[in-house]
Amino acid sequence: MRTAVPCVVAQASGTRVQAGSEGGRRIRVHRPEGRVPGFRNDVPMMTLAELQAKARWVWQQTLLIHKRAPETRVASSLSPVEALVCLYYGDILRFSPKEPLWEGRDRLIVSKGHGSIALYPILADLGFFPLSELEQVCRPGSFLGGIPDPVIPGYETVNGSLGHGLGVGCGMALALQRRHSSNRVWVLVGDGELHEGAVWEAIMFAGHHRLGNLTLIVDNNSRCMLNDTACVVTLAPLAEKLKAFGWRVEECDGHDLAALHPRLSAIGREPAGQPVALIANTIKGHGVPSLEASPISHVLSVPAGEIDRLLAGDYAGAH
Amino acid sequence: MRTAVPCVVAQASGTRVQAGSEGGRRIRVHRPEGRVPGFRNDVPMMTLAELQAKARWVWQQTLLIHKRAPETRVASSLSPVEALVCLYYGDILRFSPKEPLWEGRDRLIVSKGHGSIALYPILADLGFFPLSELEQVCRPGSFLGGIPDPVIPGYETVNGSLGHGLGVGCGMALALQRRHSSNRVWVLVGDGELHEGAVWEAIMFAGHHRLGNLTLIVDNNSRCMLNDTACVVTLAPLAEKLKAFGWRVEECDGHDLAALHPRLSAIGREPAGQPVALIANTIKGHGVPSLEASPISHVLSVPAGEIDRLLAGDYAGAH
Amino acid sequence: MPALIKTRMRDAFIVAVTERMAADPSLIFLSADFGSPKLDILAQRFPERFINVGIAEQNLINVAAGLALEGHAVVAYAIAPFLTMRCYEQVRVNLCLLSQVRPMNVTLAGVGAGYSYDVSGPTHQALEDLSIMRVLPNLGVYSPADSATARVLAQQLLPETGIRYLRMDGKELPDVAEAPTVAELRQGFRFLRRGQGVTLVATGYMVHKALEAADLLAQQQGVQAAVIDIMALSPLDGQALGAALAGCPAVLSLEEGFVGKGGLDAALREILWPVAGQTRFKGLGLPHHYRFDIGGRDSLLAAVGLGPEQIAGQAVALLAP
Amino acid sequence: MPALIKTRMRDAFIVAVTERMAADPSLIFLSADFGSPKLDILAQRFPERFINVGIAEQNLINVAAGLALEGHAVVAYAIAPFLTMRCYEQVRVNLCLLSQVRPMNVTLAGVGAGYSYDVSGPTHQALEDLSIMRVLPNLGVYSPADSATARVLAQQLLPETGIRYLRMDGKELPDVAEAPTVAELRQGFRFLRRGQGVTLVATGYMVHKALEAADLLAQQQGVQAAVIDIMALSPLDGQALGAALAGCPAVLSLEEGFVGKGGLDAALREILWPVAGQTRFKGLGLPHHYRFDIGGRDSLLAAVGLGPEQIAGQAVALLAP
Ligand SMILES: Cc1ncc(C[n+]2csc(CCOP(=O)(O)OP(=O)(O)O)c2C)c(N)n1
Ligand SMILES: Cc1ncc(C[n+]2csc(CCOP(=O)(O)OP(=O)(O)O)c2C)c(N)n1
Ligand SMILES: [Mg+2]
Ligand SMILES: [Mg+2]
Repeated sequence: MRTAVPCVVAQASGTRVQAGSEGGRRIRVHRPEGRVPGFRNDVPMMTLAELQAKARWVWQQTLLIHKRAPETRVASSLSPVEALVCLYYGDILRFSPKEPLWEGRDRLIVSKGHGSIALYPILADLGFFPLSELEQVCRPGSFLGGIPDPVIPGYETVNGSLGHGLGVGCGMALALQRRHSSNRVWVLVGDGELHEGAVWEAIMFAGHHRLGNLTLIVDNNSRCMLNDTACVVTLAPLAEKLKAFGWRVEECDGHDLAALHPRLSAIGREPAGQPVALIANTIKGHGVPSLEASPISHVLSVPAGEIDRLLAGDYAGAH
Repeated sequence: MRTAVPCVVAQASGTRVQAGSEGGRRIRVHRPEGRVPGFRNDVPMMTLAELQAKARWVWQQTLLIHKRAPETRVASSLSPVEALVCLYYGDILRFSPKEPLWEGRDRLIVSKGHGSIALYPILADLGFFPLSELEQVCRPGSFLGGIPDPVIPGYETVNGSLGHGLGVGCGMALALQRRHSSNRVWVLVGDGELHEGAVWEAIMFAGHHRLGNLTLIVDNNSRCMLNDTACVVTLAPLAEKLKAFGWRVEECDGHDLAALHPRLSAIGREPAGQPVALIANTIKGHGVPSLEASPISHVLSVPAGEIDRLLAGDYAGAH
Repeated sequence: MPALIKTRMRDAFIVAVTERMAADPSLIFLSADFGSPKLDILAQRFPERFINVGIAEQNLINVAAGLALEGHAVVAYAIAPFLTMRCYEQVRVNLCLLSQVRPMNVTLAGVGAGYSYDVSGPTHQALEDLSIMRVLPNLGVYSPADSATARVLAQQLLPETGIRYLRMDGKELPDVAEAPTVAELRQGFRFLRRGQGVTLVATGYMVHKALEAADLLAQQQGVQAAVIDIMALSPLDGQALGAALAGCPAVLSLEEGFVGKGGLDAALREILWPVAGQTRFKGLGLPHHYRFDIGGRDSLLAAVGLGPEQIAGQAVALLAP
Repeated sequence: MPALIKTRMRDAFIVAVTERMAADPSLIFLSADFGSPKLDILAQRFPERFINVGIAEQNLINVAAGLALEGHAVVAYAIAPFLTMRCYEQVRVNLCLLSQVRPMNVTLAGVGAGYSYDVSGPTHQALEDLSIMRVLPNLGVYSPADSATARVLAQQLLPETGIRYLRMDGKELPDVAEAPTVAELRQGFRFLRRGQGVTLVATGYMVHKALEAADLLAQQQGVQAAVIDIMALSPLDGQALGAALAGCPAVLSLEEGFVGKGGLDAALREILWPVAGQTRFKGLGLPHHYRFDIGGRDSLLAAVGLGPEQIAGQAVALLAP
């Protein structure tokens, strides 16, 4: 069902090793054969290098969208690139581009909606909507706004107001559990978003109900809007907090696909007796020096000239 | 400034040892002489036995109020009796009955307002209002309602809606800190109240700002309205949760004055570098067998006859 | 008139929900740690479909939304002021906004209309809810006057896609009439009494006061007041109501909520505007402040001019030449 | 008319707050992780009195309440829909209710009136706030149309005991007039243009549209429309406004919020009711649903019939015999 993947920006090509391979070791990514009849995200198995190339492409596209639509929150959208690439291309999330609300899908709630513009190129690439739509972001008539909404195929819920996603995800996870579905619910939040009390109500609820089919990915870029989260209202020690609420907690570099992908992939296939949180330690404005350096990167735009220079340069070395 | 203490119910008399004494050892309660000029709660120093007698009196009065006004939440109001008695009679809280909003007072926010009817006899006994008012609870024209409000001398804030007190207390503590006041803010909450996300916003805020002049007393009677908190949405492990938010946590039997008073007293006099929580493990409906036994004690009333029998009997042995 | 047996709306509602749960295995009941003996029966009969989310109204709504997105019909039950105000933005975003894009079936069932929790103080009184819930798009706002209405509302609404708020009284009340018909529910109002001269247009508990006032008017003034029971503020068929009021020289609206703040009186002023020259209108409701004083509900209402005698007096004044 | 320099209300407001902080050492500024360059200046100048409470609107209000009880004047700053709706019950209980008993001084400063965050989608649009904030007792509700008004509102309100909500636009706008006088602020409205035939009564951004519509009416129809700027929905001196509108044959209200839901149009209908026979009235505002479509604010407004031409057309229609 997937459309071909046209490349708006040239992709780097890599040697073919299987996704999830770390260093030289080959780790086969679990393919949930037969788990759900009609598993539809027939993305070809990717090597780590291919995943990295895809991440680079998504990063580039995110910058290009921002160049055309400077209203988009670029720094916020660059930190979760790798997590989203893992989920969609790393054989983790089950989805169906031509039938976005396909019953057999895994549910991804992008609670930090403002910081998920990186998902636009991914959804377009996978065929949820035409790639040409990426040219229209924030333009009149487009459905791709500055903050994504459920009118976009592939988005489950209303985004923009922080702190809602995990509670809604709890309701979904409960429903899936009740009908013994093997589908999972993934919720992506920002670290600052964890200031919201509503999130802790949901964390408590999920822990109590042992929602093992629920995964929280914290895009832990350590900044909220006006400053470092540690300076505003600290979340440290975050892992201890979540554990004290009955969650299993994992933590890793959120930009290192070799570390991130196996974690997400394992979470996605292992049945858990409790909800799982992955703290993905990331950099806000990843790969854009001016953003990485500023505590108020959240509200910064990247000038078109700087984007051009960045796209001409080397992404991996940018930080 | 304090009025004499008339005894509506006969008080047990005890041998004169100083408050805070545990077993045979004599521990002098710290008297904050000169800390604030005009420290006004000139309650005479009490022995542990006197404190116990006072607690018994408050317990009896609470039942008598409930007998007259069955709308009051009696089970909820019996669990914090000893904590309130310690604060008011144990030389811990600074207050001024004739000038309830005296600048030099310590602030007590009774966030679990519904479950603080036990404070009515205390405030009356101390002279905040005439003891005769206790006859009027829930009657037209009285200011003593089923849920106390700040129209009652001695109550700081609006109560009835759960989850507000700690956040308001944070604001007060911040203000006191800013003007280098030695006054403290005490907030009394129910365990179920900790379900509210707003409380966790405040817990996070207090931890971040190291509000050492803020103390949270959790009346941990392990029940909310419909059931045991552990069955509804568990709070365990509560101490770990609070610690992970930067709080110092203490825990003790909330009915054992010999254990409770020294804790509260120490918290009240030791300057802390972080907010302090005391988890007072209590029994909902303490001393009333029918309430103690029922998971829905919250909504139960105690029939007048049972109250009469209880008041004739022995309180200490009731559970 | 039915017998004066007093019942609680929430009981009638919960019994109807229990019946519906037997018929619809998708229906889930959520409570924010709020209950009653009838609810215990429901919970015991359907332990798998009764979930107490704890004292967490925000999460109550969010979990309801998630379940609804997965095809469950959901009832979310709590004390009215907390259900409407503590989680207002959750209702807005995850129910009203989201249900504009994705089909959802959620019934917000709140107990404690107006002053019904009279000894619990202003935090427990629902004085703003009619106004603020009416502001939200894609949300039905229902305000039954009696158990019979609450029951048929439950029967009618629970099977339907949509989001709605049901404002229920906290006290035992007699039924004001036979259960409304489906057609009456659909248009949001019904006549309880036909009359001439003045029409009392009331909602919730004030319907009872309106009936008492109408009795007084008949006995003392010989005025046969018409009484209309507003069962829904949204959707309320303004055209039908306007037509029903056409030619009526005087209309009094009665609500147990702040008056002049976008509730029933505002709805009526809009409906009556075209005939404002011919029809006299006055909105009665609660004055714009909180009350800390204690007293029975009827004495609280009398203190703000909403006793039956006072209502009758207002009607007489409105009719005066 | 002042020059067409465009400024942001929040900047004018924050500059005025900064000045006030210099004069009043009790004034504390709280932000729910929401800022601007002008706020950076304030924060740098008064680091001890600028506190970012994080993305926690409930706690924003509660901390503000605690500080206010201790004698601080407090400004609480956030995005308008979150400031009003995410913590509605906190505002109700700990500000509106509590300040009825204990004196408090808190200014809720919200940015993003109406559609001003046009590309951020409906969660960021403040469409309900005028209606729902007007419902709360003991709360001032201010809706300035320009920076000059926002500035004097700050100067006027910050020293006063009380709780108030200030609804500020998110976009750069020209001033519509010289700053209002204190007397005008106290009565809540002012004439921007005198006229005859039709009066456009607008608030916030719609004041700009009203002025444009009045220009069109003058140019194209020879109608000199009067324009009234509603700066406060509470307190709004209804008697003075009624007197000001007396004899006016047609009144159009204009608000960037849901219409027919207890906002400006409801306030006007109540004020105009006694003269309803003589005065034609129509309330214009946003239709009762959310919008996911993207577009500049003016195109969003035009799409719902609130462009200047459309307003002028409505005025003409209202005047038609
Ligand atoms: C309820 C709510 N409050 C405030 C905002 C404004 N806001 C948008 S993004 C943001 C910062 C988010 O920080 P974080 O959660 O860490 O996300 P990041 O962008 O860093 O991934 C804020 C305060 C909002 N969108 N919703
Ligand atoms: C915001 C809010 N939600 C719900 C309620 C209804 N309610 C009153 S007391 C109570 C149970 C409280 O349990 P807990 O906090 O443990 O206090 P306890 O009475 O056990 O001390 C509930 C749910 C309320 N008062 N406020
Ligand atoms: Mg962040
Ligand atoms: Mg408890």
